[in-house]
Order: sequence, then structure tokens, then C-alpha cells
Amino acid sequence: MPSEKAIKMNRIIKAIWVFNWFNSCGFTELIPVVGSRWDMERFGMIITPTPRHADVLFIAGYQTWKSLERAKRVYEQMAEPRVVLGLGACTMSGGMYWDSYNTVKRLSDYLPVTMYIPGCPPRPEAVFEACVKIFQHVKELK
Amino acid sequence: MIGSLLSNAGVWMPLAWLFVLVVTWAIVYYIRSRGEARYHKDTEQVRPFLAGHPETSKAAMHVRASNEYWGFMEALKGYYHPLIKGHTGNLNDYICWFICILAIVLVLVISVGV
Amino acid sequence: MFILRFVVAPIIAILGAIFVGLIIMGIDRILAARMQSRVGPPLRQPFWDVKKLMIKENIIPENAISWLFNAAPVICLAVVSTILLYLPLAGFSPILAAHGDLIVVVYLLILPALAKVIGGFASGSPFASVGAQREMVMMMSYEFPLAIIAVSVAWLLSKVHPSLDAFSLQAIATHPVWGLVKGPLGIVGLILLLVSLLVVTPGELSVIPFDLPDAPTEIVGGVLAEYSGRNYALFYLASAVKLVVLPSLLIAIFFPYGISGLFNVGAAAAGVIDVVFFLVKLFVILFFSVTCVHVLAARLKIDQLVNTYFMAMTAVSLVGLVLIVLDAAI
Amino acid sequence: MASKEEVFLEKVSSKFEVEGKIQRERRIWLSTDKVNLIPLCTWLKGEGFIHLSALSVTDWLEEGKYEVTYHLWSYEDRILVTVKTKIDRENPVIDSVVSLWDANAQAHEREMHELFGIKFEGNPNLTPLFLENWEGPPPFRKDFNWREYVKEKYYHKDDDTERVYYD
Repeated sequence: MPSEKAIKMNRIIKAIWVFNWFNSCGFTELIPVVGSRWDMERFGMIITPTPRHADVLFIAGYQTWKSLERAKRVYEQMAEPRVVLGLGACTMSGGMYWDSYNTVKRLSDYLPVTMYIPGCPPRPEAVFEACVKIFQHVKELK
Repeated sequence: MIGSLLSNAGVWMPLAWLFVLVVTWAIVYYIRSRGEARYHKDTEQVRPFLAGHPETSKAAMHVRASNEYWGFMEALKGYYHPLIKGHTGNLNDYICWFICILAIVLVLVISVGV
Repeated sequence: MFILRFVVAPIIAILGAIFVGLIIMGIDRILAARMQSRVGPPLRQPFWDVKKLMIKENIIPENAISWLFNAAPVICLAVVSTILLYLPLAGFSPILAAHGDLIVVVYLLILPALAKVIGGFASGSPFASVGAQREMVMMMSYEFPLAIIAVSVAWLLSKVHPSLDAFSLQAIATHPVWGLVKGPLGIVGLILLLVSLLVVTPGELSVIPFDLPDAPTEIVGGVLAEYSGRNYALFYLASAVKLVVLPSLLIAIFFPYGISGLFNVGAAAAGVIDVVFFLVKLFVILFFSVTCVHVLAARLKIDQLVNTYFMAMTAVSLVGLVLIVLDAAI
Repeated sequence: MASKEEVFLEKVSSKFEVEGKIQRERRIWLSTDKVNLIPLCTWLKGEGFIHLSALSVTDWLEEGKYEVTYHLWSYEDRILVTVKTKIDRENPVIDSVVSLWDANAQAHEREMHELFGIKFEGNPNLTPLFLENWEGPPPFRKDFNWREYVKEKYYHKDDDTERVYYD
């Protein structure tokens, strides 16, 4: 019998509500995803203004210490079955800011990142595939 | 019908509405009970959402009601402005307003009454 | 008979309204997407949204007054569905015909907005209280034209049929206003009233140009900023039911015609045809007054909104009323 | 006839002992010492230089000096005056200009304090602007080797994916 979390996650996939924590390249990445060519609403995904309504937290672009502290607080304020998606190389390894004194190098040291999406910035198809993948492998999620 | 408010042009029976409200309230409460009730009590989750910023102080967060009617006052500037100017604050202005309007009313009453 | 009218009917009304409301919301989102040359969500998207919201956590913020915070969505949805019982839907007489009329409906329309205001102030976040303040100012401004429309329609009815009870929606539905007016003056007056009601509808449903109370970009979700999970689902359902209530009020006043008379079929078939025709009318009104508006227009500022409702729409409906009175006088 | 820059330069050098230079049309450089910086700035503000467009610091490592430059813009005569002052590099202290260009100067000074460690006397709130809870030395100093700092603070030598940074 799949766990309660798995059942909940399967429900989420049909209506993923996204809260985007976008610095730097993230927002320019969101526009094609929302735009009419790739249109994320056809998968039921909409952008929510508050983390309270959101299920998936998109974190894109490099995070400085100051923005990371706020990102943690926003992650805490999301309602439970929640998922964090790290968009772009900057969240994986600091990207081109790998040797900057003020950026966070690997996001998963500070936030429970479920899945990273490579690319600088990642293509919209990669973002959609990541959303689908999360929920297919929901059983292995801790 | 007992308890029915009747006027020659309208009818309303509050008891009927209240009864129906109780029925719909029961349905809505049932719908609500189907939902998830748990949440992380008194963790970071229950802090107010201020775009990630920490909550500095309760007083700083309070939005004063004085700017509530800004939209209204702004839209009806033409009406409110002269009105505010009219409230000069000294008594004899108000008294002369009172007398003029009294005069006008008397003239109307007499001209219509007779 | 009592049980049927006072218990079974409300249950059917609320469930039917939620079902139809969510479908219309789905159609509205698809059409809005197609107008922006997007593909748009599947039709059942609102149902999945509500189902997902039901499994999410229901966070009660620490600054909130918890009992008020939880009561507001329940009141909002319950009251909105009681309005439906006073409206003549699809040609049938209102379920509570003898117990409430147009004035009750106009007053009941205030309660859902009031519940949102209470919810906003009770959630203790600055964004929510700004949203609630905007909702109050909006309520004040669109009540005026709404009241004028109700009064002028009732006056017209009482002028032409003095014997009838002027405000009862049943009477208004059976004697369509377009027939009560004699000359072209009256027709123009009625058109002005129709226009002002069409403009009030998006305001009542808080659709894009008038969605200041829960503006996502400016005040982060406004009144609904702190709601999540099942509480937010109830507000979502309330806005779906409102999508049914508002246009059916407009249909009851201006387009109560049925087409079941054309085909001489049995009573049951006629009923079905009436219901289908009612849904088509509902959808056409919503397309013009909600979908087109929220795709084409951008959000107004609060003082522009007060200007459109308090000044412009009141003037339009007053002129409509004067024209109707002149028409009846000549 | 003398251009407005020369006229202005005469006026300034007559009032304050400052060595000015007309860099090009509408650009004037004034360098003064720390003591009469504030009087000069107050006088300039009176003359119409109401906009402090930037406050930058250059770190002269060999001389052991910080050169603080105030870029002032006047809307009437459309001239940009750059006031430069040299201050000691080891304990950099200078008077704050918040009293003249309040909030505008506040942000610049907080940033310069954070990045160069300059202490602006009279600035009410010198809290960090971008580098919240930062332990290292001020990062914009020339002698701050940020590659070493990053290697030591963020990466671990033993972590196999990150060993590449060390060889």
C-alpha cells in the first residue's frame, strides 16, 4: 500500500502550484515557462503569490547569504506536502559564481532540495520534466 | 406565516433563511472536515508571511485603519475637499450655516404648505 | 413538503452550484488561455485544484484570531449558497419564493464579501488587512449601482402591474422587464441598467480589473494571503458558487425567457431544455462580463475603482432610472 | 570667455585650499584633505550640487591610503564634481555626509563600510547592507585573497567532487 505521503503527492501532480524564489537568472527563466509557447498552465501549474498556497518552491539562480535566510523562512511557511526544485547550475554548484565569497555553493546543504535541474538557465522542458519526475518517484522520497 | 416580515412591497422570513443557513453550514462543515487539519503548530510555519523577512515587531506590522478610506477620499476629492474646507471650526460659521438652511426650509415649508 | 423544500433543496442547490461553478471556472480558464494563444488547463482543473487543496496542511498563523480565521471561509461559502435558493433558476420559481425577494438577495450579496473582510482582518498579516480594507471600499462602491438597479426594476414592475408584489423575483421573472416598457426611452433606460449590472458583476466576483482585494502581485494574495489548505479551498468554492449566483441574478432580471415553449414536448423534456438554455445564457453572460474583461483589462487602482463604480456606474444607472420614469410618464 | 567650469573652479579655489582640475567639459575633480571635506561639501550643496550620485573608494595599497570620492551632480549648471579625499588605510575614519544627503548617502556609506571597513562618524546606522553576518575581512580590500577565503570556507579538501579546486 503506498504511503500516505505518496497518495498525497499523486494528488498534487494534477494541480502543482508554484511559488518562485527567483533571483538573478530565475525570473527570466520563468517567463517562457509561463508564456504562451510552453504554457505551464496546461499541466495545471499556476504561480501563487504566497508560499501558503504553494506546493513546489522553485529556487533559481545563485543564493547569497541574505537571500538564503529568507528562502529558508519561505520554505518553512509552505503547507506540508511541499517540494523544493533547484533550478539551474547556480543552485547545484554555485555555477559561474563558484569562487565568489558571498554565494551559497550547494543548496542542499541548507534546504531539503528534492531535485536539481541542470542548465544555465534550464530550459522549460527540463522544468516540466522535473515536475513529472518528482511525482513518479514519490515512493522513494523520504 | 409567523415571523415573516411583511411590507406592502416586500417579504422576508428570517427563520426560513436561518434554517436554510444552518443546513448549508452543516454541508460546508462536512466538506471542510474532509480536508486535512494538521499543521506544524508553533514552528516557523505559523509566522506571518512577509516575503521571507523576519517579523520585527507586532506594532510595526499593524496597518492603521486611517489609510483605509484613502481610495474613497481620493476618488471623491471634488466632494470631500470643499466639505473639509467648510469645517472651519469656529462656532459662528456653523451657526450661520444653521440659520441659512433653517431659512431655506421655512421658505419651502411655507410656500408648499399654504 | 417541508423537508423537501428546506433540507433537500439546499443540499442539491449547494452541490449543484459548486459543480456548475467549478465547470464554468474551468471553461473560463481555458477560454482566457486560448485568448492569450495558450493551450490552457484541462476542463477538470478546478476540481483537481480543490482536491489537492483538501490534502494540504491548513496553517493557522500565530497572529490570527483562530476561531474567526476558521469561521470566515465556512460563512462565506454557506451564505453564498443560500442566495441561490432565492433566485429563479432555469425558469423554475425560487425554492424560497414566499420567503424572500430581490431586496433579500441584494443584502445577502454583501455577506460573502463581509466574510472575506473578516477573514482578512482576522489573519493578522499586513497584506491581508490592506486587502480587507480594499474589499470594504469596493463593497461600498458597487452596492450603490446594484441598489439602484433593484429599485428601478421593482418600480417599473409596480407601475405596470400595481397588483403584483413588486420586489418578488418570481414576479420579475414571469413579467420580463423588456415587455413592461412602452417607448424607445424605456428600452434605452433598461439597456443602461443592464450595462451597469454587467459592469458590477466582475466587481462582485473580484475579477482582474477589479480584483484589488486579493491582488496577487501587489499585496501578495491580499485577503487570502494567510489561508492555505482546506480553508483556502472553501474560499475557492465560494468564488465558484458566486460565478453561478451573480449571472443568474442578471438572467432573472433581464433575460428570464425560456425556449421550452417552442418544442411541444413533455414537461420533463421541457424542463431539461430550460436548464440547458439557462446554462447557455449563464455561460454567455460570464464570457462577456468575466472572461473577456479579465483577459483584456489591467487591474485598476483603488481610487479609479471607486470612480468607476461610485461615480460612473451610479450615474449610468440613475440615467437609466430617469429614462424609465420618463417613458412610463409619457 | 572663461567657461563655466573655470569660473566655478576659481570660486572654489578662492574659498577652500583645494587643487581642482577640469577633467573635461562638465567634469571637475577636486581633491582636498579630510579636515575641510565637510565644509567643502556643505558649500557645494549650497551651490546646487544636491545630488550625491555615487560614493566610491579606491584602495591604494602601495601608498597605504584609501581614496574616498564623492560624485556630486548639480541639476542647474549640469556639472559633475568629484571630491576626492585620501585617508589612512589601517584605521580608515571619515566624517559622514549623511547630514547633507541623508538617505542617499546612508546607503552608500553602509556599503563602503561593509566592503572597505571605513568608519563613517555620525552615520546613525552602519549595519551591513549585503553581507549579512559576514566574518571575514572587508572583501574589497586589495590584500583580501578571496580565492583562498572561498577554498577554506566553502570547499572541503577531502570531498572527492571538490578536490579538483585544490590541485
